Amino acid sequence: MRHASSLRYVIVWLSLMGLALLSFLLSGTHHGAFDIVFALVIALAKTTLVALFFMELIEHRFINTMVVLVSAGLITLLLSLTVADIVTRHTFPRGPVPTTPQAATR
Amino acid sequence: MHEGPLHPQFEDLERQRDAARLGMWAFLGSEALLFTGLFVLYAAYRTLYPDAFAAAASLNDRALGTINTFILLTSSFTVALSVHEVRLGRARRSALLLLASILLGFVFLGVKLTEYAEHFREGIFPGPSYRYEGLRGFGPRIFFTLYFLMTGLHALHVIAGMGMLAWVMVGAWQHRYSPLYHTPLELGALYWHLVDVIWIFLWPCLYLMHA
Amino acid sequence: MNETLRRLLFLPLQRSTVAYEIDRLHYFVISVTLVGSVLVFLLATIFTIRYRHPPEEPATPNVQAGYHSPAILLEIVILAGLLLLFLTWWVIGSRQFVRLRVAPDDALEVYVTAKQWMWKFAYPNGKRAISTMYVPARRPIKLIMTSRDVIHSFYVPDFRIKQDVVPGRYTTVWFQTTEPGTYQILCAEYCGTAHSAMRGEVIALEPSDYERWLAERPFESGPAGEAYVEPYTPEEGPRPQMINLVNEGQRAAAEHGCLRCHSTDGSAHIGPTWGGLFGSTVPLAGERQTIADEAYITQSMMDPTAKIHRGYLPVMPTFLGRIRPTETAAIVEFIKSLRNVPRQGPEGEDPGPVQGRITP
Amino acid sequence: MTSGTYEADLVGVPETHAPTDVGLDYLRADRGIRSWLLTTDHKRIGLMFYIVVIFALILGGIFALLLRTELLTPERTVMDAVTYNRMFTLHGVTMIWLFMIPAIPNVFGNFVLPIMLGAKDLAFPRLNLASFYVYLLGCVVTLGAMIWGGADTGWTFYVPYSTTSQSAVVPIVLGIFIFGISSIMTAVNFIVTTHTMRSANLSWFRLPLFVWALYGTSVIMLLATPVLGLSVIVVALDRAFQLGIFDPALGGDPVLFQHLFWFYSHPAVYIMILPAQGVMSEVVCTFSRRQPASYGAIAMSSLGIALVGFGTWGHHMFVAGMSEFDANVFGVLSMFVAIFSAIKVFTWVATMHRGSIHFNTPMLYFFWFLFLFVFGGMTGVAVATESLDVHWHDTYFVVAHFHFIMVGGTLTGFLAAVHYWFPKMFGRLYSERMGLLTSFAVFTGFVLTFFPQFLLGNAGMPRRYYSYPARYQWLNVLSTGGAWLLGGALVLTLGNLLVALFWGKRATANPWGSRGYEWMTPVLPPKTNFASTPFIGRGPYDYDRPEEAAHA
Ligand code: HEA
Ligand code: HEA
Ligand code: HEC
Ligand code: CUA
Ligand SMILES: [Cu+2]
Repeated sequence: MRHASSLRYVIVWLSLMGLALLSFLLSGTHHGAFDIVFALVIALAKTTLVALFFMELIEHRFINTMVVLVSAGLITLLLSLTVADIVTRHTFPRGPVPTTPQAATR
Repeated sequence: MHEGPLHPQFEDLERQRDAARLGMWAFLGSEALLFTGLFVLYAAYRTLYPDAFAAAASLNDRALGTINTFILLTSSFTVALSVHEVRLGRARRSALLLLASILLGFVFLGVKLTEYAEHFREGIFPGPSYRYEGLRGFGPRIFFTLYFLMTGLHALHVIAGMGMLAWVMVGAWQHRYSPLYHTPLELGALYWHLVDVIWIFLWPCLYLMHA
Repeated sequence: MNETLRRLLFLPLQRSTVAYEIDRLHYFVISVTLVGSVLVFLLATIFTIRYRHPPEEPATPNVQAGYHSPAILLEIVILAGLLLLFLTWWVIGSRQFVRLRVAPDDALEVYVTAKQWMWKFAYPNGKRAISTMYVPARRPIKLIMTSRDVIHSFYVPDFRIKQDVVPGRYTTVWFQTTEPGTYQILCAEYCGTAHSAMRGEVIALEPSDYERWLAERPFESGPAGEAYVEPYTPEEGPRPQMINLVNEGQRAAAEHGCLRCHSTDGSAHIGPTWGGLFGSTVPLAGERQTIADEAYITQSMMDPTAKIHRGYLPVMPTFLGRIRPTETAAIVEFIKSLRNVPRQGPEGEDPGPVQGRITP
Repeated sequence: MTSGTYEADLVGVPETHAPTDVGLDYLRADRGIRSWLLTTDHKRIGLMFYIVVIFALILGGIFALLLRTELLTPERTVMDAVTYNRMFTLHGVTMIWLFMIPAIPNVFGNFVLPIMLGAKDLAFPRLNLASFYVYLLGCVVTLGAMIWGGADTGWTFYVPYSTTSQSAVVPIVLGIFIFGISSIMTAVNFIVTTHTMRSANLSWFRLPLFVWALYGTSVIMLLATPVLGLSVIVVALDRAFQLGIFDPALGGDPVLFQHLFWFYSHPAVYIMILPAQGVMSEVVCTFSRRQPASYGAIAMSSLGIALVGFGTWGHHMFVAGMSEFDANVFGVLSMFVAIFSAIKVFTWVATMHRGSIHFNTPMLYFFWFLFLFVFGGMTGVAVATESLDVHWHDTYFVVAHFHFIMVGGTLTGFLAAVHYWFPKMFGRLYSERMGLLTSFAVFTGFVLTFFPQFLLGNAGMPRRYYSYPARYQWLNVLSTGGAWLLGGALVLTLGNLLVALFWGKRATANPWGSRGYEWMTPVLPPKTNFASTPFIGRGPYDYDRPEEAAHA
């Protein structure tokens, strides 16, 4: 297996730094709900770069990519269904603060 | 140029290397799910206390967080280069690059510690000891408990990663690895990149999405 | 038909408006389960007999592989049918579920507080009750529930309703009884030592009786409201009988031997006196303290060593499983009624244990 | 076709080779206690797991019998409430983490997986040994905690009870964390082995079905276990430092813990059933002397269960205060995951069609499995029906559901495996008559124990109840009687096997006339399984080939 020149790593590194800078700058100004979207999209882009080039998924056997895809799918599942519960719960006022033994000793 | 040991259960070196890589990837998947537990708590509580979380995130120093991001990205880069170098047969250079990565790891931890120290000085502690007057209520307290859990667990991984890199650095320096055999170095690098990737997500969650 | 199936399956009475409907789905699902598993088992048995290995043949005969496509087709059809069946259950079940969760607008609201190990009820007019909830029959009732400590679950088998009661937030459940009667409440989420003793009752009264009950003096200002005490057992059938809770508590305390160790007049004894106990601040072993509220008193009966009154020996036996939940509530009411009895220690403090009588 | 062709297919495998080719068998290859304790031989590690796992089963069984004895009468019978509550927690923890999760994968998976792949060992033999010791450490920690006083939270550790309970919760959850590490190690090893250690020519679709089941199991172990580890560690930290992450008094949401816990624990139930299903696939093909009716269907539904199973955790939380929306999503996904199990069941039954059925003990266990798993599974679908679960949740109906699957399914699968691979593991034959008899007794005891619990649940008796209203008594008495019978039957089963272990008839290499790869090794496989890497030229269920040919 012969490898690309070190130039490739430099390019990836520079793009990563660029993306990080972009993310930082974007966070200085506010875009409402898009704050989160921008931040996450950029984070995903960076992850893809790291995984493909630094971690060399692009050259490894496909099964390694498969591990990443399955994990990512499960992470999304766990995050989305848990958050969905909170978002769609009946909006009762939060209850009175209970007096658990723990709280009592504080 | 040596090819590394072939363990008796394997038929050839290529399979042995594939096995090691896949094993590492599987382990990384497992690690990712470990962190996901905390990310789920973060996401859920952020949904419950959106404003408090945003306000609490502003208490983190965005500049320091960003510097740390640059540091980790760069250390990932040097680690990737070191794998590249060993493949070109320049093991000493590879070892030096690893040394650079480890040093960057120390810098990262140092920055993290100053941040912790600053927080403690202000009274921002995890759990019930939280007593920062500027921001009270449930939300900020949960935010910072999660902040310490997430960055703490991440720091543990940074330390573990540095240990691994140090191990392979010694190996590289002693020419234990060759272009044909450098699996341990590759695995150490993979682990370090995972540490980087996790930080890539911690950083926006804990620093950027602020009020 | 309904009645036969209900008895066959050991289901409780159907005493809420939704119970019958849910049971119908229950019959459907359970009969498919039974028939399905028996069919599968029978089929396997038939194959075993039909295709038994003939003893005279070699152990591993040459069995041909080929499968006829009709068989595969059949399997696909059966599977599709099964999925359709499951999805039908889901559709019916989830619609019923949403109905169970969303109370009608005109429902009467009762506030429920759960704590280890008792149920407390509060009515919009300020009236309160412990362990026994009175409601008008045939009217939708919405319970707005929260917990003071850990998670509990409000469960009335006769109504087919259950809802976890979570600390820190409100959950709701609703029901509408079909006729007056007494229905058991069980705690269905494990909540500690006396989880299984955390029972109570719903008493559905004729609306007119309910109005009368509601108009009586609110529970906490007087000695006590009136309560129906006998625990409900279906074999006995309802035996409505109104008893004064405080008197019942006194009787129960005597019967279970509490008064061998506890005085009611504020004087010293083996255990702390009950005079003036309720609402007082109790010093606990280990430099802690607590307020003597219903929860503390209940806990003292069920798990006496959990919190030890400072200066006393931990000799009180647990009464968990020995006193009925309604008696628990009655004893609590009895102790409450003694809240103004002066204590005979210095400065009206707790007089401390009697000396020289360590073992009861 | 001549037998010569097939001889070439299985180079290095057949018994016709002189023993010197392959060395001594694995039991005799090395001697001395060190050669066992420090072995990296997957077969020996499997046996070490075997011993510990059986002790765990007996311990959990003793707890169960004590529980049942207490439930003979509505109030106190032999123990007080505090003890009872600790007892069911210990029973659950022991049965799940000490016994069931490692039982089939780590004992039988370890033993036969490399052989089935034509490999000399697992990809990481030392990791395998480490997995055993980590598991042992977990046992020591948990058992220590039990002696310490045990926890009284139930195996589910729901907060805020678990963060406030006065019992030894921390050491128990620490033990569980350690078990988690062991699980992950095994999972990595199995996944990598299946991918990279297959002998040349052994394509994915020639893998024995047991391997597919283990593969699915490993995927779940790998990706679900860390979430459990995290949630129990948070509980432990919470207790140690009062972090209050889930503490409602500090604004926390206890239901979130349930999400995390069940994200592991629902998939974990498939960790428990998939290997048993794998065993059943082997058993039914061997004893019907028949190819599986559809190999692809069984193999793919193992993966289907593993993946879709991740999306159904919320069905444990219908009444927990979760939103209706989530309840509906989890409800429908539960319906889909059930279909994969149905596919397997139908395929097994179809496999028997036109087979040549031998009625040995493993096959009898397959029969019990078929009935109990289908019934238990269908009651799973019943409790996944949201409105019905409202009545059933946390009643004995649920207890009956999961014992039907875990005892009637997994334990039965374990027992089938115990008998099926007994000749291969120990080179002896057990008494078939006693095997069949004890199997009948196990089934009778089982049904008597757990069928009444369905009715108890219908009648509304909640679980984790130390005392119960008197109207439930007679069903409880039945159940307790059944439990004693079941316990006795299991002791007899064990006795039969122990007798066989020492005095049983010597077995031949392939007493069942199976075509599975593992049966092509000598009576007792040699230490490295094969002299040289075998070339596997046929499928594991090729019963349509002449005996001599397949056997070489
Ligand atoms: C090995 C363990 C195991 C397995 C495999 C399963 C399998 C399933 N389980 Fe079970 N379950 C548990 C162990 C298991 N469960 C445990 C331990 C608990 C309690 C946890 C606790 O609270 O302590 C529990 C609780 C539990 C609940 C929560 C109940 C409650 O607390 O209120 C639910 C709800 O949906 C559920 C559903 C299911 C479903 C849909 C399946 C499905 O996967 C079943 C699929 C199988 C089939 C469907 C059978 C095959 C069908 C056929 C062949 C068709 C038959 C033919 C005809 C009908 C014609 N389970
Ligand atoms: C693998 C899982 C498993 C197994 C096998 C069992 C087996 C049994 N269980 Fe268990 N049970 C659980 C998992 C399991 N259970 C779980 C998870 C819970 C929930 C806990 C909680 O609420 O937190 C539970 C709860 C539970 C309860 C409810 C307690 C309550 O809610 O109050 C009851 C009550 O009857 C019960 C009874 C039994 C009985 C009688 C057996 C019998 O089948 C036991 C019979 C076994 C023996 C007596 C051992 C003898 C064995 C041998 C001699 C070895 C043989 C070996 C070979 C042949 C190789 N169990
Ligand atoms: C063997 C003697 C004995 C008997 C019988 C007994 N108790 Fe007690 N009880 C004690 C002692 C001693 C204490 C103080 C130590 C402690 O807190 O456990 C106590 C404490 C209490 C307390 C807490 C009061 C406080 O000031 O802390 C309550 C309430 C209580 N008991 C109720 C009961 C009830 C109700 C019964 C009967 C059903 C009963 N006790 C029977 C000995 C007894
Ligand atoms: Cu309250 Cu169980
Ligand atoms: Cu489940």
